[in-house]
Amino acid sequence: MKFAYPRRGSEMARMTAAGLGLIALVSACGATPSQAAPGTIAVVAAENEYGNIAAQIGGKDVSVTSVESNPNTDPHTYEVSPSVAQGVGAAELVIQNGVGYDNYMTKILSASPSQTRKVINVQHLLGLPDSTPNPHLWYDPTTMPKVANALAADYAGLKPADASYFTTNATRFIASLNPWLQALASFKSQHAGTPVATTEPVADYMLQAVGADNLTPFKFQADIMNGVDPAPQDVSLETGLFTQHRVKVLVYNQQVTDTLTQTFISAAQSARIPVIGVYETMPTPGYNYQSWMLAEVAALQKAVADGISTQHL
Amino acid sequence: MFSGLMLTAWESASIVAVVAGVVGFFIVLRGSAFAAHALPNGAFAGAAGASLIGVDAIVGLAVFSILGALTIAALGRRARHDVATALVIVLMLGLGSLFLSMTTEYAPQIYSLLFGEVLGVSSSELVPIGVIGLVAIAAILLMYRPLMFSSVMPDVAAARGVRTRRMEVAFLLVVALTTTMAVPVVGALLIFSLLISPAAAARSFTSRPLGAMGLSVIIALATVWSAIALSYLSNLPIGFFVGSIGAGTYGAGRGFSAWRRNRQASPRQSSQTLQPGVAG
Amino acid sequence: MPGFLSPLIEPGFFSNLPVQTALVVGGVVAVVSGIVGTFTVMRGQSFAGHSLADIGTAGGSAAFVLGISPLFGYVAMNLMAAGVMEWIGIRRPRGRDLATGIVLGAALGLAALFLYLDTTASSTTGATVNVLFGSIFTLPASMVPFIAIFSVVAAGIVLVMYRPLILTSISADLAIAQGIRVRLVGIGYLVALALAVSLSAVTIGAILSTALLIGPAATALRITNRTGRAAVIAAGIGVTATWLGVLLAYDSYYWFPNGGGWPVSFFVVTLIFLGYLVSQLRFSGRAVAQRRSSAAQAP
Amino acid sequence: MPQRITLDPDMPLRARDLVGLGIDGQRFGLPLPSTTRRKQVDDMLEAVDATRFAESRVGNLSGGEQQRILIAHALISRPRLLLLDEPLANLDLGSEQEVVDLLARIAREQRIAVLISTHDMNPLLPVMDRIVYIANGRIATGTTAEVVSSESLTKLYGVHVDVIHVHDRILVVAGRREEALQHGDTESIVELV
Repeated sequence: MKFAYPRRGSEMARMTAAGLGLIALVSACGATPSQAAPGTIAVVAAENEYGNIAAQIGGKDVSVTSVESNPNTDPHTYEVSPSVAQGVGAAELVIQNGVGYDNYMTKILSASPSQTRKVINVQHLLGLPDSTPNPHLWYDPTTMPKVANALAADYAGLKPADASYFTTNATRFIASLNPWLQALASFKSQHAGTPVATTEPVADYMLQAVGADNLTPFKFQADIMNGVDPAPQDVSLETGLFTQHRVKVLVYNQQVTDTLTQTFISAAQSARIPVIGVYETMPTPGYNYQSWMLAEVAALQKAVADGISTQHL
Repeated sequence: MFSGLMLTAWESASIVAVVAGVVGFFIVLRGSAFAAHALPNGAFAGAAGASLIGVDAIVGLAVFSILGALTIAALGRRARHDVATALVIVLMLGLGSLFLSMTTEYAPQIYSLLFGEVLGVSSSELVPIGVIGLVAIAAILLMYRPLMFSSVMPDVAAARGVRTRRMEVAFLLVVALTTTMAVPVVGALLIFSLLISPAAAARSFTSRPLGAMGLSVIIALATVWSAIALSYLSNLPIGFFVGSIGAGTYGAGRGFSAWRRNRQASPRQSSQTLQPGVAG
Repeated sequence: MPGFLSPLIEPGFFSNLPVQTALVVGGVVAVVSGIVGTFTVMRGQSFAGHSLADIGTAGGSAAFVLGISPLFGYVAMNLMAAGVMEWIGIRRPRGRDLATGIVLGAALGLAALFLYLDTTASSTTGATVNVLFGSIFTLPASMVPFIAIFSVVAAGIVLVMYRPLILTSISADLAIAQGIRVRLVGIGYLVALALAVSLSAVTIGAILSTALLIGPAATALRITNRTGRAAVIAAGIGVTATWLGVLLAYDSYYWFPNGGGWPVSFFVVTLIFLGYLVSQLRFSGRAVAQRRSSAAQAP
Repeated sequence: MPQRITLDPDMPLRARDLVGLGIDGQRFGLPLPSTTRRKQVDDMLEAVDATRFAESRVGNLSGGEQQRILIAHALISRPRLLLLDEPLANLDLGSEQEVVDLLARIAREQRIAVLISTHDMNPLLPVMDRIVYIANGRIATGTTAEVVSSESLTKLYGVHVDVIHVHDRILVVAGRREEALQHGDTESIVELV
């Protein structure tokens, strides 16, 4: 039996043309890679919170590119574009989080080996093992002072003439963290042991720092973080935290809003429990690391003290 | 566009494209599209398992894709192939969900295997990729005639002494090998596109089997190269370009054969008029 | 709860709200998948059935770009994909799988694009990831009416087209001779499949969607030769596997001191696979025995 | 050769390639270009009168053309016996006659025994030498003239059968059709030597 498809050819041609048109259209919308200013140290940061600090310590001597700079980006599904890869290849200093959080950076670094490039891996800097369950190290108040000093030291190695400038910047940066540290301390003194619920372990280090009591089992947080279906007991436990008013606030990952997270937000809201959306990457514009962290604590303070939700910073 | 890092990306993607073109020719000929989807996708569970017990992801990929290939072949003995393949892919992914649930560490890097990281291939990895690729191509070329025979007329081939069962197992193992090599480079989703679209398009343009295989390699290379170039210019994901160029070339192939059919009243006449001097 | 069940069923199983929802929704999805899946297996379209779950992710991620519910993105994308699959090629099973492959490849490319737009333009989920494993225990109540509507429509299409569907599945030529519009039936069937798969992929994830669509139906078609009975048995197997899987996932929470439970998709898939293996061994054994005895009786 | 082989029209395979598979399809390695091999294929194509569509895609050929290519495929390995299961099934009258003539010619020219199983022996009657006629669980063997006669077929079927000669053809007509059809397992094995 034979089949003939008249007109198919022209339809196919039209489809092909339409497809190519679409490609051309979206190609035109694409971004162009940014170039480092001449005479400065080219720095690439995997996450923009590290990029922000790298810029504060380096000041006039560095030009920083952050790979994940959009607060709406979900770092979990990040795919490297050629311009980023090229930027990393040309960078003199690369700063990344580690703990598998930015595995793509590890891969690209090994794909373009360099003798002179300095790499700050925050996980290694803090001496953490690969099996560290919670990769969101930048929420830990003890992390960034060490990062700042490491940056100053590496910059000094790259540009010894300005070594003292970098050290001064690092000292100034560490001092500027004080308002945040004070806010953490004051929250801890007023509200230590506040019961909270979370969806993912994004801000867990901060919650530990303020002495909050996170009633959500870590296994449940890990399941959501890893995209696996959680156990029914954990789900009903989590829902029970809201319906039985056992927690004062729900802290969820603002950057991963799916039906699952939405379920718990609605449950919290209908129980009139305030919710806080915390960010995995620094919201821009208008924030630097210090003011962002301060804003997160302020949101927590407002939620616990006044019952006000903060979904967006 | 051709700096050191990009050069490695070009090279690794080209190796993958050549292997995909050759293996894909037989995947399309044998109608094994589902297996070509199931093995790379299911092998991702192997990577999850590997990270759980702390070995290299590629070991998990290799173990799972080979076990998957053998299970498809074993189940396919008694039942329809598509059912066997569907059951194997869900079983593999189910195990993947168990492995992921057992790790309390940060695991999403496993998911990067779905999309691959063609820009993250280091030049030292090129050698193993190239070697596995060569083995896969050599295996296909070695099996070329019996594989072709058993794909075209399985019963006749069996009567003429071709071990069609063994051919099937051997071919699935080559697909597993391709999977192991290609998934870390281009990801499970892309390797599937590269295995199917170029080969499907190629057979519209030529009737010669070896010609179609060669053309499939050429189309695969062209697809990958233009996808990387377009991605470089636009900063959009490579996967999008591979997928849409693949569908585009297939559409062009279908359009070409429809046009040829329209132009020639009947294929018999055409062979008379087009090849007057072939008589032997 | 009767006393003898207590060693099998850990306390609180039936009073657990997520478990209740999972039992109800999982049961509905299993029934619809069983009915639609019987024809999927008969028509040799397992690949299409599985692919639609993956293809839907492109719609899901597009829905996030547009800011609408992912379920609608799923349904729209799957209906479109089903149409293109039917349009490209239905001539032979091989050609059919190829058409599915082409559509799947293109859709995965689109998914990559939409995911990229998601991550740059608006808020995102790990859409592919969540859809892969789904989560039957966190279904929002607002989804239940949609689930009910889509199930009724999907099962309804299959039941309305029941007889022509059987005929076209057995032999397209026979069906044409009887005046059945084969392409129309094919489209109608793919629409039912697209709806069923969207529904199950969004609610319980892509893995379980394929497992419930193909596994129980393949097992049922081993057990019986009659289509209607096979659909009923498939639905039964699907429901049993889903409910047992939910129970095991619940129980497994208490198996290990720090285990925290194993995922339900693992249990359901394993149960379905084991059921299929048992039916393979048992019923192919019986078929061989029958063949032998009939051969012995022959003069 | 099995009764029914479906060849996919999308398959990139020329008639010539399919015949070539008959030489060495079971062997490993690529088919190396060789003039003797090519000549062998060309001769075979010539022998089955298929040269004019040798370069065409095999899936696009008509049923009769495909059948010729398949016969060429089977013959090229120089068998001493060619077994054909219903080679005339699904062919139109013209192609049927072409294939019958081809088989008769090949049997003579190449000195090959051709054993054909068929339900319909009418097109083969002029060319076949010996028949094994199976009906009703009984067997009749002999030359065409011996087996295809009213007496022997009537005995075989237990129903009156007429063998009618029309022009140079022989027609077999069952007396009471419906009864003969009840014994649906009639099959003749026809041998051309």
